[in-house]
Amino acid sequence: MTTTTETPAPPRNRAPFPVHRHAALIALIALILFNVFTTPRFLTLATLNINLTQTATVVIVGIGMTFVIATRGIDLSVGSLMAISGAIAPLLFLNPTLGPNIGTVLAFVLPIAATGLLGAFNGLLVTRFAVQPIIATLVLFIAGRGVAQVISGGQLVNFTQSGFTALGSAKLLGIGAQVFIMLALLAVAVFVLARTLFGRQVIAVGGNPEAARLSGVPVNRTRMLVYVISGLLAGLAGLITIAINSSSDSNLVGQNIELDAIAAVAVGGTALNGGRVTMIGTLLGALFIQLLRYTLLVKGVPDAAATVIKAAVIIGAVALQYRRR
Amino acid sequence: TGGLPKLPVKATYRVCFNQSEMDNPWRLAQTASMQDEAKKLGWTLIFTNANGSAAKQVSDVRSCIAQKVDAIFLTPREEKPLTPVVLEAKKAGIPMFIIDRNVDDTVVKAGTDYVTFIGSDFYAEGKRAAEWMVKKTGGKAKIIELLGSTGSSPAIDRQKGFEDYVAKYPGIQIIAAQTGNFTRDEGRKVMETLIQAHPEATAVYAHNDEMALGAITALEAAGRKPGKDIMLVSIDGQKSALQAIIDGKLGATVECNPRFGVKAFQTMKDYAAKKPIAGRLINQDRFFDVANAKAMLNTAF
Amino acid sequence: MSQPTFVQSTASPLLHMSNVDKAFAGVHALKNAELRVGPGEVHALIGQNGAGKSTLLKVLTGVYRRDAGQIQFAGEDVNFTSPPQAQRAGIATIYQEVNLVRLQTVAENVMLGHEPRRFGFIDRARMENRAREVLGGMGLDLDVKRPLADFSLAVQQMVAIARALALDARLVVMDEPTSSLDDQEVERLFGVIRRLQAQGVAVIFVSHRLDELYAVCSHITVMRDGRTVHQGPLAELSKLRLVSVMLGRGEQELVQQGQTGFQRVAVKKPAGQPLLEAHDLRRPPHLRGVSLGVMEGEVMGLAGLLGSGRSETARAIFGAEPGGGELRLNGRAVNWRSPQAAIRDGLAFCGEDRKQDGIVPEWSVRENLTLALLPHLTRAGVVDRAEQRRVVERFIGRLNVRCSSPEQPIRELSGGNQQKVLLARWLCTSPKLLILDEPTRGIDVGAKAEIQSLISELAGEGLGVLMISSDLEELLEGCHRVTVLRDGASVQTLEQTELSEAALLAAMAHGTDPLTDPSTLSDHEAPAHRSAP
Amino acid sequence: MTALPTTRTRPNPLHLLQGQGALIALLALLLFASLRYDGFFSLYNASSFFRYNSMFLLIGIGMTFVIVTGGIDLSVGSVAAMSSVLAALASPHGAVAGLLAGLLGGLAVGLINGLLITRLRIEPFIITLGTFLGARGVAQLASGQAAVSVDSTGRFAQLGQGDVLGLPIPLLLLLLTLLIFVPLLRATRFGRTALAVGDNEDAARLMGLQVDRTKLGVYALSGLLAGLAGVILAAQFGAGQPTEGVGWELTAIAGVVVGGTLLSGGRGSLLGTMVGVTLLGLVFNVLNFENGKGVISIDVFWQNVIRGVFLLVVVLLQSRSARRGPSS
Ligand SMILES: Nc1ncnc2c1ncn2[C@@H]1O[C@H](COP(=O)(O)OP(=O)(O)OP(=O)(O)O)[C@@H](O)[C@H]1O
Ligand SMILES: Nc1ncnc2c1ncn2[C@@H]1O[C@H](COP(=O)(O)OP(=O)(O)OP(=O)(O)O)[C@@H](O)[C@H]1O
Ligand SMILES: [Mg+2]
Ligand SMILES: [Mg+2]
Repeated sequence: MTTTTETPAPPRNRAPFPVHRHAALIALIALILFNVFTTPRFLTLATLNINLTQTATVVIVGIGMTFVIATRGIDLSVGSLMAISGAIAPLLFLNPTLGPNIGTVLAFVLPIAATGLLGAFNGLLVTRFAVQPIIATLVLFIAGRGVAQVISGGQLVNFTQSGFTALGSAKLLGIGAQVFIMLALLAVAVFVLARTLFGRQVIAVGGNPEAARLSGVPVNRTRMLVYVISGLLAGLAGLITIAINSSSDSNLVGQNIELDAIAAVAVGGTALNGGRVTMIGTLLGALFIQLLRYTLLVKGVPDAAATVIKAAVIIGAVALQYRRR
Repeated sequence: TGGLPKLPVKATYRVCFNQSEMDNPWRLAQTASMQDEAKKLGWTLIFTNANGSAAKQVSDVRSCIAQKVDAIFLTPREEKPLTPVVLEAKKAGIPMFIIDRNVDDTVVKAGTDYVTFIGSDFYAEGKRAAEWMVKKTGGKAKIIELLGSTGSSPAIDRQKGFEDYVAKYPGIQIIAAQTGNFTRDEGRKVMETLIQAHPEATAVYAHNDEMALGAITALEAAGRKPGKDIMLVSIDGQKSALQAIIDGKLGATVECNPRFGVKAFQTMKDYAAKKPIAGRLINQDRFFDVANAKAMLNTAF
Repeated sequence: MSQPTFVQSTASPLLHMSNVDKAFAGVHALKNAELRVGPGEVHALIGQNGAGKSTLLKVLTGVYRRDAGQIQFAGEDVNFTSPPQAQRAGIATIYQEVNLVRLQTVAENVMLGHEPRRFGFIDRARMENRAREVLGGMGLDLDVKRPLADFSLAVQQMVAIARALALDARLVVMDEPTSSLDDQEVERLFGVIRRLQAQGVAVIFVSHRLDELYAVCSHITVMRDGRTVHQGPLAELSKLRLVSVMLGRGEQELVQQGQTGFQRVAVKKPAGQPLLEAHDLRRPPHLRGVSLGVMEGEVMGLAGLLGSGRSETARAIFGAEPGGGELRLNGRAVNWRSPQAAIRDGLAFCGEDRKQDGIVPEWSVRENLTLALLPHLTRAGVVDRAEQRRVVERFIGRLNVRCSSPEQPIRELSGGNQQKVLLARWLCTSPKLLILDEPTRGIDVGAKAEIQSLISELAGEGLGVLMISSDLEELLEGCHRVTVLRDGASVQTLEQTELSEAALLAAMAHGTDPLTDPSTLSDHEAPAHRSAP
Repeated sequence: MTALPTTRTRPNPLHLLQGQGALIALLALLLFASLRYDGFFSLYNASSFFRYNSMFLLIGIGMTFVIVTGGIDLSVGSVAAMSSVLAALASPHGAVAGLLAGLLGGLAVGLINGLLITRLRIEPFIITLGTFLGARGVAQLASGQAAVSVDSTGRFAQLGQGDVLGLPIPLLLLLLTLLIFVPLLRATRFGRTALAVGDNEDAARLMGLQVDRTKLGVYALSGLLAGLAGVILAAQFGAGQPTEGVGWELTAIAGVVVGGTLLSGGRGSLLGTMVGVTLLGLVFNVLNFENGKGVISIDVFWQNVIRGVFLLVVVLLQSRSARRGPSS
């Protein structure tokens, strides 16, 4: 009759090395090794500095983007917000009535506050008016650059205000200041996402919004906040960009950065439809894309071919993360 | 098929200016010059901005044709795509003036399809930059070239003008050429990388001033001394570039004057008055270097 | 090793799956599983939550690829790699969670993929007629042109069944088709199954309700831990023996336990304070005057037919869809506009649709379990990991959740175990009032008894419980009182002394049949719209 | 027994307008413009409007198919550019060769998108972001980084510049496409499956629908139509343009959404997309005419602001009516 068998504990084979979870890291290491062996003068402080400084703004914007994407959103307006903060700042630190000191301090505070507010506007559209994020932020993507141009009269503003430009030119141990800002923000973001109530709620909202709501997560407030964070960080990135160049060009500051940031987030391993989020991944993704660009430049690959190679490599790096079911 | 459309002599006109893009100081100066002059004359200027799209620019021109303006000033985004609409304007009886970049003159002809072309000679600009470079370096240099936007006619012609000239000097070598898209930010980023990969470089040729200014930032950050151990030449002649010459960082810049307003509208008035108009009006551009930069500073855009 | 205990006499079975293995990330879900179904047979497939029933069926239909084993269907070796292949071969499947497309009409849901066509274009009129015909054959008269989302979960389940019927299959697989149906609809379904049987179509029927198996099935396969532990005619197997085989425990051990796990009789009706009072809750068109009260330490039942507004009542109280009416908690008037507010005041709500409203699929058991408690595990905004781990371990143990570790993603758990984690999510917040919407839907007998006894235990400790259930037995044995809803209004509250099956049915069933009267089901703010961003 | 008030929607004239925020806005804008500007309602303006906007409308059709499956196709602008180059290169071999080259180029990228998305199961956003870059690179490589003239002796240019029965050929191509694609979405198994996939992909899979094949199909269609847009681009402007098509994907997506298609998938309307894309294109046209009035000269930079605000207004109109509107 029925054999009533004792149930052996299901054998737990150890899963093989999870390549998909470290795809960005593996890709980055591979690219570094490639350069170590083929690019002269690659292992220098200068190389490190160039690549880190050039990635800083993308990573800073990417941190905000990661928060937004974690809630299943997307923020196309970041580039325009950078232009707005970049357009406001010179009005403050070049303003003779404010004086250089007050002006400089205000130039750090007000533009970022303004873009934070615009982030809140994005959030409002997404939460109150239930507009899909890609469209909600498309509004400021278009209008925001116009606003920046109106603020600056479309003119390129040149300046040499050392207090402010230090943001772009100061160095510590041979590494630019913006790199340290980036690393500090990243550390905070990693902590927030992994360890704080807000961070967990962000991920819950992305994982299953209705379940989150019924479990007492303030879904709308959470989504609102991620857009504000994204706005604030874009504002800061805008300031860094103009500080490095000692000039503010509202037509160009932040152009196409949303694509770079989204690509970094995706290559890093964050899922665009919620549930899987990694902040470090965003850093690795951004570094990978930057190093790829560096490599193609150093190797003298012409622009057109470089674009094709970049596309293929990015898709390949993302594909590594997806296991077949 | 008949000649050019007629233009009556009037006190004021309604004219279109179809700009191709508005994303750099040069374009801004060009637009401002057209708008200021129209205001001074008391004319109505319909301004359109194609945001860098040739197709949209065609559609902009067409909306001007639909409004039956008196004349159209077109600064074509690209040569070929804007050619068909030149014929459409002619068919609608609206005289057209081409500014800055040209249209494809194998298909449409100045004097029969459009009135005239007013602008600079990009090839000559590249050549003038090369002449200075050869003279300054004594015919021995390793050059990094910062190209303009891929595929744009100034980038193509400025590259060709320069490279054709230096080809005659075996001591001059172009060791890297990459695009900086005519912008300061990209010019800087590309130069940061290139100077690190090619520390042996002794000179830089940038297709416009913005990229040259970005390159200066990058070179200084890399510990080089622009103007001393590395020579730079560029094109455009904007005020901040002249300032860089005065500061000893930029070697020279070839002017490419964006101030078309006076000349463009004067040409139109001449055309209405039936004066003969040449098919090609080339600007007399200046050349700025340490000798004249200070004096010319206030005349630059 | 488990040997089939009974070799079927049928010479050539319609379906024969043998030695099937399937592992997910190294964990075996199926090991040497076997399933043998004769033509025209109604075959019960039973086992505890996580025993591997759904997995076995998904291997059959090509949703999952098996690691080893053979499948013969209609005398041929088959290897379906995708559901369409199985469908074409004549296997129609109703999967465990309702899997239909909610924005499209009922007719389309029934006919998608095999619509009647004319010159390559879908012939809408014929398609709708065919859908109406199939539904009519099940005794349902629905407006087939309305989007599926307009109908309740029960109707959706019936539509899923209709879809399977419309395929004219030789084998219909039903994975827990009755879990969201009430007695009336279950009867209807049985009628359908018997007709299929008469037509020579075989049926595989999965259910945790043993009575249902005995009502329609002729043969049975019992699974435990991914293995087939018994197969044979059902009539030969007593209920007690069946449960004993399924759980792998001795029969004596089981005799001592009752039908459900409730111990209501042991705990006298509490003389506690009224904890929650609701008066005249309204949220047209679904709620049109619901009044009820829950005492401390009381299990209050909420009964009604499908679509009578029970879930809606729960959601209104919890602030998920706030409506009009008065609410008092401990005598104090409250007006929760969001679940967050209700939770802060000590409420908890475990909803009926765990896939849509419950789990965060990518998250681990640990994170899912503590989602609602998170604000309390937080110091200065930072989550206290150690405390979190302690809570998780305690509740995994207490509810006997089967998972490989607290870090296993919840989507990998079987349905019943997911439900336990969700229950734990709320219990760990130590609520004052726990609202449970169909807490034991889709839960095996063992786990069901565990959950039920847990509910009793908690009520004994002073927790107020408001329990929605379609299982009359559960209501009768588990509740101190039961409020009955009909058409969105409360019609009667039965005291403990008045509780009987007859009394409940009488209160619930008066009036129209809600399934066939479209007006009672009509609904414009259907769930699809609510949850769409 | 209490009878519940039936909540069924009765056909109500007001209901017909609900969910039609974009259509109302379009009609209002047309009325306003035709009263205010001379020459706005001229045949010339109308036909040149459609000559240009037919490209976006075509892309919008493909995008609608992609979006109803819950996907997105960011590559369309680059694909159009690439196809314009391919068409121009092939045009010396005849109009048909040019047309085919453009179409096949677009189809190829669409197939690559579809294959990568269904095989690797990567989000469409990422894959098409990749081909957005890739197709642009191919366009530049194939063109030698400069515009490529189309053959001016053959009939190829007619595809963009010609008229038949007084209607611009691009518009006719668009109408022809609609004639095929509207029934394709509404009344074929492919179309219904596409909607089902967007509604609930897992369910569609378990229902035995051909999910992967359908997804492959919609991306192929989107690529094909972007290719057709590229052919029109080359023919109309006499040149294949490797740098053209920047931002077209966003225009198309905005038009699709403004037209009432759910970005999350499962519900969509091609005619709505036509209204949406037309509306967004009309804003440029109207702004140009307004400047021509010479009453107020709208500063260039304000034009961007106005466009953004206009999009905002239409989207808000649409989102409010969508929430109130009937559920079918
Ligand atoms: N996609 C998956 N990934 C990992 N593990 C899985 C997956 N699907 C099922 N499992 C595991 O396989 C085992 C069998 O699950 P299955 O869903 O088949 O159980 P079941 O018998 O249908 O249970 P229930 O009665 O609760 O529906 C469980 O331990 C479950 O955790
Ligand atoms: N979450 C919801 N949002 C909006 N309407 C709903 C929701 N759930 C159910 N409905 C609709 O409200 C009416 C009442 O349904 P409700 O779910 O409250 O009844 P129920 O008695 O709980 O039945 P069931 O057993 O199906 O859950 C039904 O017509 C149903 O279609
Ligand atoms: Mg199951
Ligand atoms: Mg319910």
